[in-house]
Amino acid sequence: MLVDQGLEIGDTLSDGCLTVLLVSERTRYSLRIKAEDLTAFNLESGLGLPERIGQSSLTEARMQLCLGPDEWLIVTQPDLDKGLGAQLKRLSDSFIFSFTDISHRNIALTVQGSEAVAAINIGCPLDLSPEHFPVGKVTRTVFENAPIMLLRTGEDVFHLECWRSYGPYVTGLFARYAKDIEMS
Amino acid sequence: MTTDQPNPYRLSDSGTRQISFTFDGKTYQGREGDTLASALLANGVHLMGRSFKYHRPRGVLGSGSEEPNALVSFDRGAGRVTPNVRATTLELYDGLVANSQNRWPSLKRDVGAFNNTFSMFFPAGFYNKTFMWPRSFWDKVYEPFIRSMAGLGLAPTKPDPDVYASTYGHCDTLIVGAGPAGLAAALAASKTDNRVILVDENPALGGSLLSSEKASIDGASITDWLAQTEQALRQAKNVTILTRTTAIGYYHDNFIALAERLTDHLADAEIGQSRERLHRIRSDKVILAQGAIERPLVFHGNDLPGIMLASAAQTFLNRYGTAVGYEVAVFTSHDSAYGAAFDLHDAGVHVPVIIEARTDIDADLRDSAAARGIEIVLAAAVSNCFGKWRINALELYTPINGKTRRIKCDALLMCGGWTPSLHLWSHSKSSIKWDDKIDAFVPGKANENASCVGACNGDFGLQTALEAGGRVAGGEATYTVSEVPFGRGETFRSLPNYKDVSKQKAFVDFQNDATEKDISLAVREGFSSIEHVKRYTTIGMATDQGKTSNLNAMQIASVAVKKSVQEVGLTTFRPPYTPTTFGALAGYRSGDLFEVERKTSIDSWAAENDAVFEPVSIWRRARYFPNGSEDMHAAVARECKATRTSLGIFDASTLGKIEIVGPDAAKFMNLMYTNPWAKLAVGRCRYGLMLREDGYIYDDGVVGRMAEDRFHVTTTTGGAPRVFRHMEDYLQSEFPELDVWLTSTTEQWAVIALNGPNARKLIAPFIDGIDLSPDAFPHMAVREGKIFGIETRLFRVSFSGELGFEVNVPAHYGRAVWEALFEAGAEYGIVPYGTEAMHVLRAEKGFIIVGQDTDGTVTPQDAGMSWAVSKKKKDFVGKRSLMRSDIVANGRRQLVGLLTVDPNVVLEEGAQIVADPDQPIPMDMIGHVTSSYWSETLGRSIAMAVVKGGFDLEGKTIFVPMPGTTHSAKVCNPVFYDPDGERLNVG
Amino acid sequence: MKFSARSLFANALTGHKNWPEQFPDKEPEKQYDVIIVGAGGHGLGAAYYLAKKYGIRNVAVIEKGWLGGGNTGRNTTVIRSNYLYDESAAIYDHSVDLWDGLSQELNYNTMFSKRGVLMLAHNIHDVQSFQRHIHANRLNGVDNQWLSREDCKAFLPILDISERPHYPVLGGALQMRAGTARHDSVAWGYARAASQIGVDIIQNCAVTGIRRSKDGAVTGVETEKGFIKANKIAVSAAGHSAVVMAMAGLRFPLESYPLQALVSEPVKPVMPCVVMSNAVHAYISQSDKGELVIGAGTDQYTSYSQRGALHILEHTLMSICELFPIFKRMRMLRSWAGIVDVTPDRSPILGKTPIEGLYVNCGWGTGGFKATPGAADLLAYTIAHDEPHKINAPFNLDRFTGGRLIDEAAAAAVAH
Amino acid sequence: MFLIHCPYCDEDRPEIEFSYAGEAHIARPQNADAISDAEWSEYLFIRENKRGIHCERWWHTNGCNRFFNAVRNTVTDKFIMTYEMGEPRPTPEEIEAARDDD
Repeated sequence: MLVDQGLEIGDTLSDGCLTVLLVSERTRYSLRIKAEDLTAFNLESGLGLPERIGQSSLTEARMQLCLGPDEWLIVTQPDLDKGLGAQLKRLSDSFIFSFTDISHRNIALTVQGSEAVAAINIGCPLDLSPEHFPVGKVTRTVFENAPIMLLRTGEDVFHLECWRSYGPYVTGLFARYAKDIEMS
Repeated sequence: MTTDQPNPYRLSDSGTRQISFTFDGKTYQGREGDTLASALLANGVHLMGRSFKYHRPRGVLGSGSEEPNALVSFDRGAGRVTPNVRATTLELYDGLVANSQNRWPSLKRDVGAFNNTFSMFFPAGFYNKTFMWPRSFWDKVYEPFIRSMAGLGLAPTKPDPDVYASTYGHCDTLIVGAGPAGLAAALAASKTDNRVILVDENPALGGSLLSSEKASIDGASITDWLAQTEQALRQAKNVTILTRTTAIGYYHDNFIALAERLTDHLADAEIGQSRERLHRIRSDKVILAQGAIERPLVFHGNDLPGIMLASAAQTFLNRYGTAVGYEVAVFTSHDSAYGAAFDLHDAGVHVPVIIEARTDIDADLRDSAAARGIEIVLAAAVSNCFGKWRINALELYTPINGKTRRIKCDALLMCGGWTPSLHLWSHSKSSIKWDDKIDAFVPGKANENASCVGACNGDFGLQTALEAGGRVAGGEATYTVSEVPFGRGETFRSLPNYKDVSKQKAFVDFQNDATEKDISLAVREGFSSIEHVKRYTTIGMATDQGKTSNLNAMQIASVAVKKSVQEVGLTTFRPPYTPTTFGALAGYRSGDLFEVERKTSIDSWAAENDAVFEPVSIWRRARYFPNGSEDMHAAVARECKATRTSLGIFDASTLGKIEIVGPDAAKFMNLMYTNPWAKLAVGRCRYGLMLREDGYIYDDGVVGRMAEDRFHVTTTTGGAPRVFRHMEDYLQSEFPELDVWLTSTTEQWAVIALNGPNARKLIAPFIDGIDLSPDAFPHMAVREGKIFGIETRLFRVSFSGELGFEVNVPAHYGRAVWEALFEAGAEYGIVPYGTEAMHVLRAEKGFIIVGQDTDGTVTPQDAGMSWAVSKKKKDFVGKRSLMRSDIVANGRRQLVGLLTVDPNVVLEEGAQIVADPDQPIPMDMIGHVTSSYWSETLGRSIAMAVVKGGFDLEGKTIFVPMPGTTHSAKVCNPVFYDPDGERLNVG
Repeated sequence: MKFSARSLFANALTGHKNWPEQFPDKEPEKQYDVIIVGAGGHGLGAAYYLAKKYGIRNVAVIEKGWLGGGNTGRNTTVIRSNYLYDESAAIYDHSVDLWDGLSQELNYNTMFSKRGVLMLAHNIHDVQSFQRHIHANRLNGVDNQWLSREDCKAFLPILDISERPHYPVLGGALQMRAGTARHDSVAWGYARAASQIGVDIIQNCAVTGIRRSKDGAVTGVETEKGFIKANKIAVSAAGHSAVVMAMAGLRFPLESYPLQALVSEPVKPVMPCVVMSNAVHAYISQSDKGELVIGAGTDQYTSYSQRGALHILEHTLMSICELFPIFKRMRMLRSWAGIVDVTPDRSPILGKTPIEGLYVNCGWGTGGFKATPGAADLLAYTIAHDEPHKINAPFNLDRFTGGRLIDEAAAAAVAH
Repeated sequence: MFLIHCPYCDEDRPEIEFSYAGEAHIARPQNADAISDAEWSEYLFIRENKRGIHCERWWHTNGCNRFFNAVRNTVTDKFIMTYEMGEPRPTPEEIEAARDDD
């Protein structure tokens, strides 16, 4: 998917302690709805959007991520989860909300391994200890000069998204860190 | 006494490997674990450098990062030379190469030392008083001379091949300093569930413990206790230990910067291995256990090599097994120096005398000295020192009887008391207060969640430090300690000497050669603030930032200005604690990682097709596509011609895009843009003009209405982030009642612009679901459908004046669609064009580029775009400002076209315009050229300009004075080509 | 005592014991003709010119802390005048004219070094913008020339002109008459010269209020050392200008931001000129002591704390390392922050205020040092004549109402 | 680098995620056409620039994307409180009660 960005990662960067993989194609919708309409929206749609900023609901087919007081990112596996777009379109008859297809705007990386936290912390100023950033937590933040979205899916596993043109920069930073691990 | 054969001053063989190193071209032997300073001292070498101003010979003063004198150039190959490295912290490795500095041609024969001979003419601040006449000499003689004398070490000459690292970290407790207080704090904290980071600038944990052999803790020797402690801490999962790491600065909200040195101590530091790492740590609580620094005594001749702090000699002895001499005298006003004297004596060094400035000392000390046969002279001072490259004798002076006595020695230790290290504490804006008991400042009120413990809190002694450390970290630690009592001292603001003060050279700041006299002179000349004294004398401004000098200076100044030390105060502590490598502060962010370079999904095709690129904000864009050896001019002419006559293809993906969705979308658009939006039909586009609230043009772009409640907005490439912010700001702060949401979609879409009479023909076969006929799909319309089976938003718009389409496809398909179109376009001679041709094509049509033809001071009226400003709307951002008196006044600069009288002259962009070319300088400039190109289409040059009252000048001639020539040009309408827009329908 | 090589020599022979005070610290009199609030270079200079050029000697300069301790002593000492607009070029060039010869005028070596200021162009927009400046400067009689990439390298051999993706050097604008001066010496020199002709300098005396008569005119200042009467008060308080103006009931279009700077350890001469890169927000020169003097960008928020954030310095140093890879191993010795007062158009306000007898000189943002002699001279003129000189007349407060801004920053704005 | 409490995220977050957005509680005139140039320029340009307690806006740019208000002491740089956009300026008593700096 990212041939155009000169990115063909998918290989382990360093000896198992840090793996950075490009996530295959996903469908993404940015969904915006006022907080006061959420309960009714959830009831009607059955989507079960998480209610607080930073919360997520995760299944293999779909991630629903609450990024702002009125903002959700829904990321789906296109072959497992079809029809969301159509469903949202239908819902727009009964609710005032916004959804925009941003499938191609972002790319996603899976960052995993015992060095995953350290690798992300080279450029991300958040405290990623499990107490402060438990599994399931999601937020937009920064990775040095790149705005990113970070979701913890496991103790040592993160799902990181950024705008596609930031991909080489983000992976470039990981590659430098991997080299540090190798050489030390 | 046995000594190491190659190291005549090595008293105990530490058992480590013998290694060799080179200093000033001469090879010496040292031992693993040495610093350069300890190794040189073990070889009997004291002369290590020259001072800054007078080029006086200098040896070590201290034994750590406080060192002002022994600065060397550390050389590990091309581009890897570090100037001004303290020999006392430079860890020795096999093959290390270092050189002395600030001397020419050699350390012993230094031409610059004539400054010392004439030092009486160069007191502090001398440069203010001279070098003024003759006036012409300043630029040509004096200033170049002063500049040539600058600097200590040599400047680097080659790029540094090393790389650096950077990271963020978090903890509950950050402990700075791994001396007894820091270690005890870490031990206590390790037993909690806190995350602890313990940092120390030294390679080993222990701090002052490494220099105090004789003590014991809980029955264990210092060595054993340290080993146990380190093991316990390393086993604790919640403790991270960072050695060779300096806490350099304390910033807002407990944010601490640490610089970790990773490879300087390695004999084989590979290039590619990070040399240093910047840690940016946020800690809930900070414990500062940075210890204290011993103060020198200020007496005549106190800077000769061989004269050093007593604690330094003790450290060289106990930690490195090195004697700083075999005939070591001591001059002190504090008990702590006695421990150093006794350690040296007990190791076999002869201590001929302890010169005590005080009139009395404790009986214990007297007895201990007597037991060792060391003479103590009370109420005495050193009045002179002898020796050229190293002290060989001192002159003892007893003011009570006025007698002097010459005593041979090969080193002299001094101790004037101790200064708690308050640097980081003060960075945090926590207060300090004067403590009369120790004659030093100690911590006052904390401004952050931070504490000082141990010596840096003014609490001296091993047991005190250990227990304070334990307590501050929440433990109730008690320690059983056997130690030499730290004792107490007295501060002498001036030491007795029979010489007139003007004949003395008593150094306060060693590196900068600032003396007691300089402070007196500063005060005499009216520099009464301590900050003035610092700036006038340069005390505290050397590379050690006054670690050993500031307190002495302040006390001397307090006498001179007749104020208390509290009133005089201290100069501000400024980060970093010790000099910090630029590369470390840059961290990973160099080369490719210095800045993001954004590329579109079509960029790789452009690269493969020999595009020449230009940076536009942080995007890389194709500027033109030369054929073979074509230059830019030829390429652009060809690209323009092909577009006008047949078909050009252009990557417009970098344009910012924002999806504006919600029932109030049109209302919101009405507020953000000058144009009216309510009546724009679904499927139609409009050029949008955005102002700042001050009425000046901020951005522009084509907007398509995709649905009643959905707009597809485009922005300029560089403007996308600020337009998004501008919109969010107004939406959230001023118009929160609107039901509308913004989503950035810049990178969702790849945008392929097709321009030229054959544009429709090209796409027609590949489009599904869109009627492309001119009636069904007029200019300024947008449709959704498919191209090559891929979903597209197809805009019929034109930035060239030709029939134009912008194919938006999801970014992933950008290159594939581009390639397919390019291939199919072969039949029309399709030509890819870059930003340069795009600029020419739009200029031929008089379309503005925001940021080029406007500059943040141009209103829509000025730009001739009143047509884009709704007269009916009650409100939009910037509306009121357009009515301001100076905005509606006559004589504003207005955007016009220019046609040079000589059609072959292409004006320079930025060239200034005058009405009268014959006027003298300064000329009255009435405008400037904003855009200027050769138009292949028109066979002549064209230009756009902003000109004072320009709209009224149409047909008039203006002038552009250039060096050596003046161009004349006629003012015209800026639409140079196809003013009626007929080309939009050709094809 | 006149300063000269001769007096230095004579004093050396007497152990430098006979130098008089350069600027005695005075206790305030009850009344002055003019009070200047703020003893930085601008305020001290204005007092000097008032006394010297206009014969108004009953003048006090009142300073909250120690003289020269604000932005005068905290800046990176860059002096240049190659500004775009006629008004700016005139005011800064007037200053450069005064810099030339200031040492002799004051009998105090301010070490003005015309080493040249080279502003680097990193993209086509920079090139266009610099060309515009150069052409405007040429027709205004202000020295500024375009250097090609290769010319830049020839002028500054250590410059890296390789074709790197980020911020390549496409050329530069060079003002040869520009350079640096010794910041402290400027304040001290003006203080000494002003003192010698009767000006009182009163340090450690914060102004706490401005008193006005019933008809609104100023009558004096309340200070920590009591009330001091004066019918003319000039405020030249840089970052604190808004605070002082508020004492007179005036609200100003000013915001105060932290601005950081740093120096490296001293090394032998390597950087013969000043280099500025607006695109990466960094500028660098080498002091006569050998330190690389580096200026950073402002922090994003307003503050009076004289303290900035680390990431601003990180950004500055990564830019310096990128522009000058040979400096990567150099070490930062000291960093600090000043408070800069910034107007909406980044140009100063220098002139009268709506209050009779109250004058203001503020809003110099990051450019105040270079303007020191010019601003001081024009402020003195304005006070003495109770009307602005034609050079500072455009820099009035009214421009914000009508909209005739002098927006140097906007003119350099990056877009498209 | 400040640690800023985002009232929407209800978390302390590092300053580099935020953008400063100027003084808070400056109302955009509703009757812009009716007011004088001077009054309009007051809205555009005049700022408190307060030395001390300052109400200001921040944007959690790389976070929840919300603008919000903060009270900060510009002398100590300490944040005293943050609150959501649209909430009124806290009273001096509320600010005093929330202060823990001096």
